[in-house]
Amino acid sequence: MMTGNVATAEGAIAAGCRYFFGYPITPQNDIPRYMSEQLPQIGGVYLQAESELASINLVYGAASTGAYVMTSSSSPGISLMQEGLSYLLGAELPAVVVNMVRGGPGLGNIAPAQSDYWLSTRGAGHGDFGCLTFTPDSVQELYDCTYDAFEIGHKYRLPVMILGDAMIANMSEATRLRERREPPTQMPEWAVGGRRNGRPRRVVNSLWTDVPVMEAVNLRIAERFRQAAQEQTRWEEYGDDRPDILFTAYGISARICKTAIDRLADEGLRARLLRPITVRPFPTDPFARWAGQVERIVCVEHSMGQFIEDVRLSVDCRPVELISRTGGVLMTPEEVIARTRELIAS
Amino acid sequence: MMTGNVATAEGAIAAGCRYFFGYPITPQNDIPRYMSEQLPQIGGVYLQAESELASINLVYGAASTGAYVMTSSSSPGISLMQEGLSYLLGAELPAVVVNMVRGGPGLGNIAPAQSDYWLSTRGAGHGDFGCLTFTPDSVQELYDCTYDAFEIGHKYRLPVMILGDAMIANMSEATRLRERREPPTQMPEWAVGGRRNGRPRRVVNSLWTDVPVMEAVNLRIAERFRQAAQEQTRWEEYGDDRPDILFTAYGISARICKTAIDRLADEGLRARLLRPITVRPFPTDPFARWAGQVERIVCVEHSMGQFIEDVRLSVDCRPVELISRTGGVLMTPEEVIARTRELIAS
Amino acid sequence: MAQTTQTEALPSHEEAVYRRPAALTETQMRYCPGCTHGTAHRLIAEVLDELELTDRTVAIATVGCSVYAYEYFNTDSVQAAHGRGPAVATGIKRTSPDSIVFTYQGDGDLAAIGLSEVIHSAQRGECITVLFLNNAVFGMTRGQMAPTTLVGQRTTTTPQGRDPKLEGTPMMICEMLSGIPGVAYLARETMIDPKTVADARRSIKKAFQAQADGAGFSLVELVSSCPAWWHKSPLESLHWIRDEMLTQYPLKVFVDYKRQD
Amino acid sequence: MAQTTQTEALPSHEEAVYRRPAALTETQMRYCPGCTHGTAHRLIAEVLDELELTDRTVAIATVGCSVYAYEYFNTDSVQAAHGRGPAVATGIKRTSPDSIVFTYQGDGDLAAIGLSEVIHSAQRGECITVLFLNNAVFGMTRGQMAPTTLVGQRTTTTPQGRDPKLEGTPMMICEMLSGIPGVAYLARETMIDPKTVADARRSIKKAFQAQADGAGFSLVELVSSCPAWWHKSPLESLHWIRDEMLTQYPLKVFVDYKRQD
Amino acid sequence: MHQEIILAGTGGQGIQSAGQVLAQVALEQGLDVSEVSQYSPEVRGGWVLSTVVVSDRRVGSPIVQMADCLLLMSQRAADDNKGRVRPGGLVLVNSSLVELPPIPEARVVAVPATEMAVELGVQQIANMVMLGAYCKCAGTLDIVYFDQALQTVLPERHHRHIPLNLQAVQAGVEVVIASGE
Amino acid sequence: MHQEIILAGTGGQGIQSAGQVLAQVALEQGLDVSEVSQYSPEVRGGWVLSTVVVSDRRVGSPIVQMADCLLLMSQRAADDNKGRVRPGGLVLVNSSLVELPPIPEARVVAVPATEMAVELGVQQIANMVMLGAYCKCAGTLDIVYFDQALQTVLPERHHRHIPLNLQAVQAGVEVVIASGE
Amino acid sequence: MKHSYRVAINAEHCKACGLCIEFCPQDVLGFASTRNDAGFYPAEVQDQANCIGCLRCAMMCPDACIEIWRLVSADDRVAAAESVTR
Amino acid sequence: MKHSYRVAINAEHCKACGLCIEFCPQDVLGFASTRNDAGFYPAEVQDQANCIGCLRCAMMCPDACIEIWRLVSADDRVAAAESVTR
Ligand SMILES: Cc1ncc(C[n+]2csc(CCOP(=O)(O)OP(=O)(O)O)c2C)c(N)n1
Ligand SMILES: Cc1ncc(C[n+]2csc(CCOP(=O)(O)OP(=O)(O)O)c2C)c(N)n1
Ligand code: SF4
Ligand code: SF4
Ligand code: SF4
Ligand code: SF4
Ligand code: SF4
Ligand code: SF4
Ligand SMILES: [Mg+2]
Ligand SMILES: [Mg+2]
Repeated sequence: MMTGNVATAEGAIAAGCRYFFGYPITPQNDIPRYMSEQLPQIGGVYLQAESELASINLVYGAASTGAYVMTSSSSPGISLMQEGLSYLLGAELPAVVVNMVRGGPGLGNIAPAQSDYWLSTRGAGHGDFGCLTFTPDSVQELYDCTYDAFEIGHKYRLPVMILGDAMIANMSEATRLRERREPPTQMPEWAVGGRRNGRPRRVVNSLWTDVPVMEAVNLRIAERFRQAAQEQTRWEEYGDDRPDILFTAYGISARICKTAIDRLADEGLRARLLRPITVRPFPTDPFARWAGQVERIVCVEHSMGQFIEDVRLSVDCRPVELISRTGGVLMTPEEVIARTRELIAS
Repeated sequence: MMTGNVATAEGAIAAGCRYFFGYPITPQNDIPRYMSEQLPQIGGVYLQAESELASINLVYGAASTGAYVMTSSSSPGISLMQEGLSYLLGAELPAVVVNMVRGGPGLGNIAPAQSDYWLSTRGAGHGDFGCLTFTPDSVQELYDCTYDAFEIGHKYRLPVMILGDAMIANMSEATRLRERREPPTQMPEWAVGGRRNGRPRRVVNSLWTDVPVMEAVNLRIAERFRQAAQEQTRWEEYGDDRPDILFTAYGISARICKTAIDRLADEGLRARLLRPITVRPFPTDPFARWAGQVERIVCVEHSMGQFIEDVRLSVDCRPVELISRTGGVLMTPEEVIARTRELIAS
Repeated sequence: MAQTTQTEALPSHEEAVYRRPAALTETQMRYCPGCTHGTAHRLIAEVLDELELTDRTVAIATVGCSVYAYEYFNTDSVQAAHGRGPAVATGIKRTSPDSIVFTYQGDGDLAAIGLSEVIHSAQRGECITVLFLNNAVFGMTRGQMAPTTLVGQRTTTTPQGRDPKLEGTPMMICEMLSGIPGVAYLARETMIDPKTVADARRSIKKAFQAQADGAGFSLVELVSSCPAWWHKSPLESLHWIRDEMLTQYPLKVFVDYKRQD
Repeated sequence: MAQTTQTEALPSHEEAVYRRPAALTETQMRYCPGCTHGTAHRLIAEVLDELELTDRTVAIATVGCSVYAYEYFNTDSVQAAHGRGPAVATGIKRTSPDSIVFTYQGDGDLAAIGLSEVIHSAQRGECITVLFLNNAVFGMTRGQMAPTTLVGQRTTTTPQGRDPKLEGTPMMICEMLSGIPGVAYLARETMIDPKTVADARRSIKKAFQAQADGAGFSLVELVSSCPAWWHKSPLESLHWIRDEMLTQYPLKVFVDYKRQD
Repeated sequence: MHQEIILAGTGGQGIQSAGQVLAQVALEQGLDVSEVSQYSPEVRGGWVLSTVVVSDRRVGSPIVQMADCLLLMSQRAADDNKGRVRPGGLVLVNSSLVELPPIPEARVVAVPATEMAVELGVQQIANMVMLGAYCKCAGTLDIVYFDQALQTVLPERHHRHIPLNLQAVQAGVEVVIASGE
Repeated sequence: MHQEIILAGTGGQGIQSAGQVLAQVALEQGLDVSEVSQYSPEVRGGWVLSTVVVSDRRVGSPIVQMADCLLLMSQRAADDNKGRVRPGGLVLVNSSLVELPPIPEARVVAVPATEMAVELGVQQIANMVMLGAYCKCAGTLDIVYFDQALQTVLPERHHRHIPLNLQAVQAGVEVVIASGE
Repeated sequence: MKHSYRVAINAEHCKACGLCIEFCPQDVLGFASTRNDAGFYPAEVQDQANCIGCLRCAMMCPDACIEIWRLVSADDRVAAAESVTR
Repeated sequence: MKHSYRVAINAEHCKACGLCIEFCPQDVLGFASTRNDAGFYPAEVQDQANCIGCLRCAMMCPDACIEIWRLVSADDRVAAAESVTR
C-alpha cells in the first residue's frame, strides 16, 4: 500500500528514471521527499531547484542528453513551467511532468481539483501543442502511467503530463509494483553530450527563423501526436452494457462516478462510465460509438466546464450535460446521484 | 498613420493608462519604446521589468491599487505570465495584457502567428478561467479595443488580453484618435493603498483554504464572465448577405479572408466572413444563426486548429473545415482561395 | 514602546506598559508554538504604530507559513505570488508613492524562487521595505531544504544533511545585497532573547524610517526559528539559532541609515 | 596559440602562426561589424581547442544576439530559453558529468531575466562555465536598457538617459557573486586591444580549466561592445568601453583558480 | 462488505498511521481499500483526518462524507466531526480526552485510549488501542492481521515497537469486551 | 484602384520610411492604405522590406506576395525579390547599386538613385528619388502630397530636411521623364 | 518609586511555547493546569508580586499574548505629571 | 632569424569593421576597393612585406577572418628542428 505520490515516484524509478528536478509544493511534496531519499541510493540525482522555472529548464537540459527525467508540481508551479514546456515541445524533447492539481485560480487552496485540464491539454505554453496527458484514477494507475510515460515520451519525443489531483496524490491503495528497470543504456540519436568519437555535432533547438522550416517542424511534431493518438489512446469503460446514461469523467471524478453508477444500478438506473485514461490523445472513438446509443450523456468534472469541451467535440452533436463543482470542493457519489436525478427530472 | 504597436500604446494612454511595466520582446518592442518616451511626459510611469514574471507581478501590484495598468509581450513572455494571470483572476483584479503573437513553440521565430489562441482563451494559468480576449484586425481596431479594455476590465474585474500578431503589430494604417482621457480619479472600493481616513482595511487575495468560499469566489468570477458575454461580445460580418460559404477568422486571418471574399465574389462565389472581435466571450449567437443557412463553414487560422474548436462548439453540429498554416507562415488571399476551391472540389 | 505614551485619564489606577500593538488585528496567528514568525509580526506592528505609519501601509503577504499575514497586520494588504512580493510591492509603490509598502518573505520565498525580484528591487533602490525571515527551511511545505539551509543540516529533502558538493552552500542574502548603491538600510538580526529582540526592533524601525524618508530600499533579515521542522522545542530552537545559525549568519548592520533632518 | 604546435610536414614552406580555431564552424557569424561578440566566440573556441575539450563540450546558446551561437561553435549545442542557460547547463552536467558545459549569455539574458539561475548555479558550485557578455544594452531587441546600462546612458527605453532614481544603478554581477564559496574562477575582462584580448583569453582558459578539474563554478564577464545600439563605430565603441564602461566595471580577477596538480 | 471509517484527531496523535494500519489490515484480509489522510494547513496543533473505505469489491469513490464508523481522538476532532456518522453507525470516542454528548441513532463506545496507552508506557499508542476497540466493535476486520500490517506500514526502525503496538490493539479489544458493549 | 508595392533594400537605406511616406501620400490623397515593414534578425547589414497596399476601398489583406510594383534598392534585395512582380508589373531599380537581368513580362525602369542622391548632397535620400520615379511611372499617386506626407511622417527635428526630400522626389520624376520611359 | 505591575496573558491565544516563562527573571510565570480551547496549557501569572515590569516576557512572546500594566496610585501620577512639567 | 609572413583575410566573412587595420602597428592592412557579397569593402593586405607577424590583427578581428602563416625556408626548418632536438 502506498500513496499516489509515492506510487508516482516509485513508478518513475521503476521505469528507469534517475533524474528528478523539482521545487516543493503541496499536495505533491511526498514525490520530492521520496525521490530525495531513493535516487542517491541508486546512482541517480535528486536536485531541488530554486523554482519551477528552474525545474523545467533543468529538465530541458537533462532531457537534451536523452536521459529519463521527471519533475512534479502542482497548479501554480505548472503555470510557471509553461514557457519551458513550450521549449520542450519545440525542441522535440521528451520529459515527464506531474501535476497534482489543487484548487485555483491564484494561490487558491490545496484541495483536490481538476481545473488544469486546459492548461495541460491546450496549454504547454505558447504555440500549437499541449502535452500528451494521462489521467489516472487510482494509485495503481498512477504507478503504471508514470512507468509507461518515459518510454512513450521518448518514442514520440513529446513531454508527457501525469494529471492527478490532491486526492489521488494522497490516497493510499494497494499497488502491484513491477521490477525496477535500469535506465536505457543507449542514448537516442538526437541526444547531446559532446560529439565523442568523432560523430557529427548535434544541436537541440527550437529557433527557426526560416518560417517554412518552422512549419515543417510543427507538422512533424503534429504527426507524432497523430501517431500517438493511434497507438496510445487509453480509456476504461465501467458499468451497464446497455446504459441509458453515459457518464464521462476522469481521475478522481471517475472514481466517484463508479460508486454512483453502482448505487444507481441498485436503484434500477442503467448507467455506464466512459473514462479517458489519456485525455490527449482523447478517446474520441468510444465516445462517438456510445453517443448514439444512450439517452443522455453526463460529464462529471471538478472544474467549471473544461473537460466537457473535449467530450462535446467527440459525441457527434449529442447534447452533453455537466455536473461540476469547483475550487476544491469534492462531490460525493450521493451528490452526483442527486444531481443526475435532477437532470432526469428536468 | 501609425503602426499597430504604437496604436496600442496610444490607445492605452488615451484611455487613461499611466502605468506600463514590460520586458522587451520582438515583435512588440515599439510599445515599450513609445511608452518609455510618452509616459514620463504626462506624469505616468514606464518601468522596464527584469522579466515578464516581474512585469505581470508589477502589474498585479499596480492593479491592486485600482490603477489603469498595462503590460505587453509576445508568446514566450506570455507563457511566463501564466501564474501571474491566474493570480489576477483569482484576486479579481483588472489589467490589460497585450500579446503580439509570434511563431512557436519554444523560441520559434518573430513571424506573425495565431498559435496562442488557447493560451489566451483557455490559459491564464491554472484554474478555471481565461482572459477576456479581444482580437482586433486593424490598427484602428487595436487602438479602439485597447482604449476600451481598461474600462471593461474594471467593470468586470477581469484581466483583458489584446491578442494581436506580428503582422498587425507592425503594419501602419490610418488611425482616428480619440481625445486623451485623464486617468479615473475615483479609486474602486476594493483598491488598496493604505486605510486612509479610518476606512476599514482592504485585502487583495486569492487564497481561500475554506473550499466552499473558494467555490463561491469562482462562481462570482464566472458570473462576471457571463455578464461580460452578454454585454461585451463583439463581432463583424463582411461580404455576401446570402452566402454559400461562411468563412470565419480573426485578426490578420480575417483581413486575408476579406480580400479572398472580394475576389471570390468577382469569381461568382458568394461568401461571408464572420469575424469575432472578442473570442472570449465568443460570439456564439451569430454562429448559430448562420450555421444553418450556409453550405459550408470554413475556418481560417494561422495555427493548427485552435480557434476552430470554439467555432465547432458554436455551430450546432454543422461540419467546419479548416484552412490553416503554422509556424509563422502567412497565407495570401490567393492561397485561401485556392484551398477553398480544393475544399469545394473534394 | 508604542503605547506607553498613551497615558490614560488621571482617575485610572493602571497605566499600560506594554499592549498588543494596534497594527496587529485580534486574529490569532496560525504559527506553531514558539515560532518566531509571530515575534517578527509583533515587532513590525510595534514599529508601524510607533512611526504612525499603520494607516498608510500596505503589507505584502507572500507564500510560506506567513501567507496569512494579511489576516494579522491591521493594514491594507495584498497577498502576492510565491517569490514575487518585491515586484508586487514595487507596482504598488509606483502607483501609490505615498504609501508605505513592505513585504514579509520567508527564505524559500525570497532566496529561492524570488531571488531575482528582491535583487532587482534593491538595485532599483525601490523605496520598499523587505522583512526577510530566514529559518533555514521551507516551513509551510513541510521542512524541505532552503537556499539558506546550513551545511550538514538534515531536512525533508536532504535526509543525509545538506551536502555542499551537491546542493551548494547557504545563501548569504545580506552579503550579496550589501554592495548595491540603492540600499538605504540593510541588517541581519535575530530574536532569541530580549536583547536581540530589541536590536531587531531597532533595525526594523530604521528600515521603515528609511522608506518613509524616501531614502531607498531597506531589508532586515531576521534569523528565525522553525521548531516544527527543526524537530526541536521552542527554547532549543533559539539555542540552535545561537549556536549554529549565527555562526553561518553573523548579526550585522550592513548598511546603516541615518535620517537627514 | 592553439594551432602553432601543429607543425606541418617538412617540405612545406609555410607554417601556420594563427588559424581560425577548429572549435568554430565555417559559418559566418551574424553579428554587426565590429561587435565583440565575435571576438569572444573566437577566444572561447581557441581555448576549447587548446585544452582539447572541443569534443566533449556542450555549448548553451541563450537568447540575445548570440542566440545562433549553436551555429558557430563546432560542438554539441543546446539553445536555452531566455535567461535559463545555467539551469539547462546544470541539467546537462548532472546527467552527463564528464561533459564540459558552458553558457554564453548577454547581460539581458544573465542579469535581467536570468539573474536567479546564474546565482543559484554559482551558489551550488555547479561545475559549469558562464561567459557573460556585458554590452550595457539589449542588442537583439533593438537597444533597450539592460540592468548593466550606465547611469545617464541613453537607450531605446531610456530616451533621457538612465536615471538612477527611477531605474537604479548598473548591476555588478561579478561583485555580487564574488563572495560565494562555490565559485572557482571569476573575472571581468574586456577585448578592446591586443593586451586585453590576451587577458580575456587567459581568464577564459582558467575558467574552463576550473571546470575540467571539477573545481566548481566559473564565470568570466566580458565587457563587450554594441556598435549598433551605441550608435558608434566599431573603434569608437572600443574607446567608449575604455573611457566609460571600465570606470563602472573595473577589470579584475575576483576569484583566481590555480590548478592543483 | 463495504465500510467507510473516519479517524479524526489532532496532529501528533498518529491518526494517519492508524488509518494506514487499518487499511493494511483490510488488505491483508483480502479486501480492497482506499485510505486518505488530510490535515489542516497549520503544521502543529491542527486537525488530522484519515478516511478509510474497505470493501470486498473494487473501491470506487475514496471520499467519505458520512461514515459507518467514526473514531474520535481529540475534543476538537470530536466537535468538528461528530455529525459525520450514518444512522445506525458506530462512534468510538477516546474518552480520556473527549467529552461527547450522546449521538442519536448511533452506537457510541467510550474508550479511555490515552490513559490506557500511558499505562502501557507510551501515550502515542492510544491510536492502536482505538483500532483494537474498532475491530472488536465493528467485527469486520480480524486483529490477527495487525502483526503483518504493522510490519508493512511501519518503517524498519520502528519494528521493535510492534509487540507494544499489538499489546495496545489487544487492550482495545479487551476494554470493549470488559465494557460489555 | 488597388495597387500593391514592395520596397526592398538593405538596412540604412531608409526603406521603412520610404514605405511610410508612400503610404502617407496615398492617405493624403484619400485612399486607404496598409504598410508593413519587415527586417531580417541581424541588426546591421540585413535586409529590409516595406510592402504597401493602396486602394480606393478598405484594404483587406495587407500581405503582399506578388506586387504590382517592385522598388529594388540594393543588389541583395534585388536578387532575393526580383521574382515578386506580377506579369505586366513595374520594377524600379536603383541602378547605382543594382545590376539586374531583364525580367520577362515586366517593365523595368533603371533609376541611378544613389548617384543622384549623392549629387543632391545626401546619399540617404536615394529612397525619395525612387519614390518620385515610382509616382511618375505608376501614375497612381500625385507628388503634390509629398510635402504634407513628409511633415506627418518625419519627426519634427527632421522637418528642415523636407525641402531636400522634395527635391529628390522631383529629381526622381524628372529622370523618368528624361529617360523617355 | 517602586511600582507594582499586572501581567495579563491572553490564555486563548497562548500556545504554551514557554518562552515567556523561560525568560522571566523573576519566576513570575508558569503553565496553567487547564487546557485552553486549542488544547494547550497556557502560561499564567503565578507570582504577580514578584514582577519587576521588565517586559521580557512580552518581548519574547511570539503570539503577542502578553500585556503589562503598571499599577499607579493617584500620588504617583501627580508626581509623574510634575516631573514632566518641571 | 628574421621571418616573412603571409596574412590571409577571408574577404567574404569580413565586415569591414576596420579593427585589424586600426591595430596593425605596421600599416600592413587597408580596405579593398571592391565590395564582397555582403556589400562590405573588406580588409585586404596592402603591404605584406612590412608584416612582423605580431598577430594583433587576428586578435582583434571579431569575425575570425584572419589567418597568418610564417614563410619558412627549408634551412629555417632544419635549424628549428635541430634547436628542438638539441
Ligand atoms: C509557485 C509556487 N511554488 C511553490 C509553492 C509552494 N510553497 C508554498 S510555501 C513554500 C516555501 C515556504 O518557505 P519559506 O519561504 O522559507 O517560508 P516559511 O514557511 O519557512 O516561513 C513553497 C515552496 C507555491 N505556493 N507556489
Ligand atoms: C521570455 C523572453 N522574453 C524576452 C525575449 C526577447 N529578447 C530576446 S533577446 C533579449 C535581450 C537580449 O539582450 P542581451 O542578453 O543583453 O544580449 P545582446 O543581444 O545584448 O547580446 C530579449 C529581451 C525572449 N526571447 N524571451
Ligand atoms: S512550520 Fe516552522 S516556520 Fe512554519 S509556523 Fe511552524 S515553526 Fe513556524
Ligand atoms: S546589435 Fe549590438 S550586440 Fe548585437 S550583434 Fe549588433 S553590435 Fe553586436
Ligand atoms: S515583566 Fe519581567 S518580571 Fe514581569 S512577568 Fe514579565 S518577564 Fe517576568
Ligand atoms: S510566550 Fe506567549 S505563547 Fe508562549 S507561553 Fe508565553 S504567553 Fe504563551
Ligand atoms: S600580424 Fe601584426 S604586422 Fe602583420 S598584419 Fe597583423 S597586425 Fe599587422
Ligand atoms: S577585423 Fe576582421 S572583420 Fe574587421 S575589417 Fe579586419 S578582417 Fe574584416
Ligand atoms: Mg523558511
Ligand atoms: Mg546585451
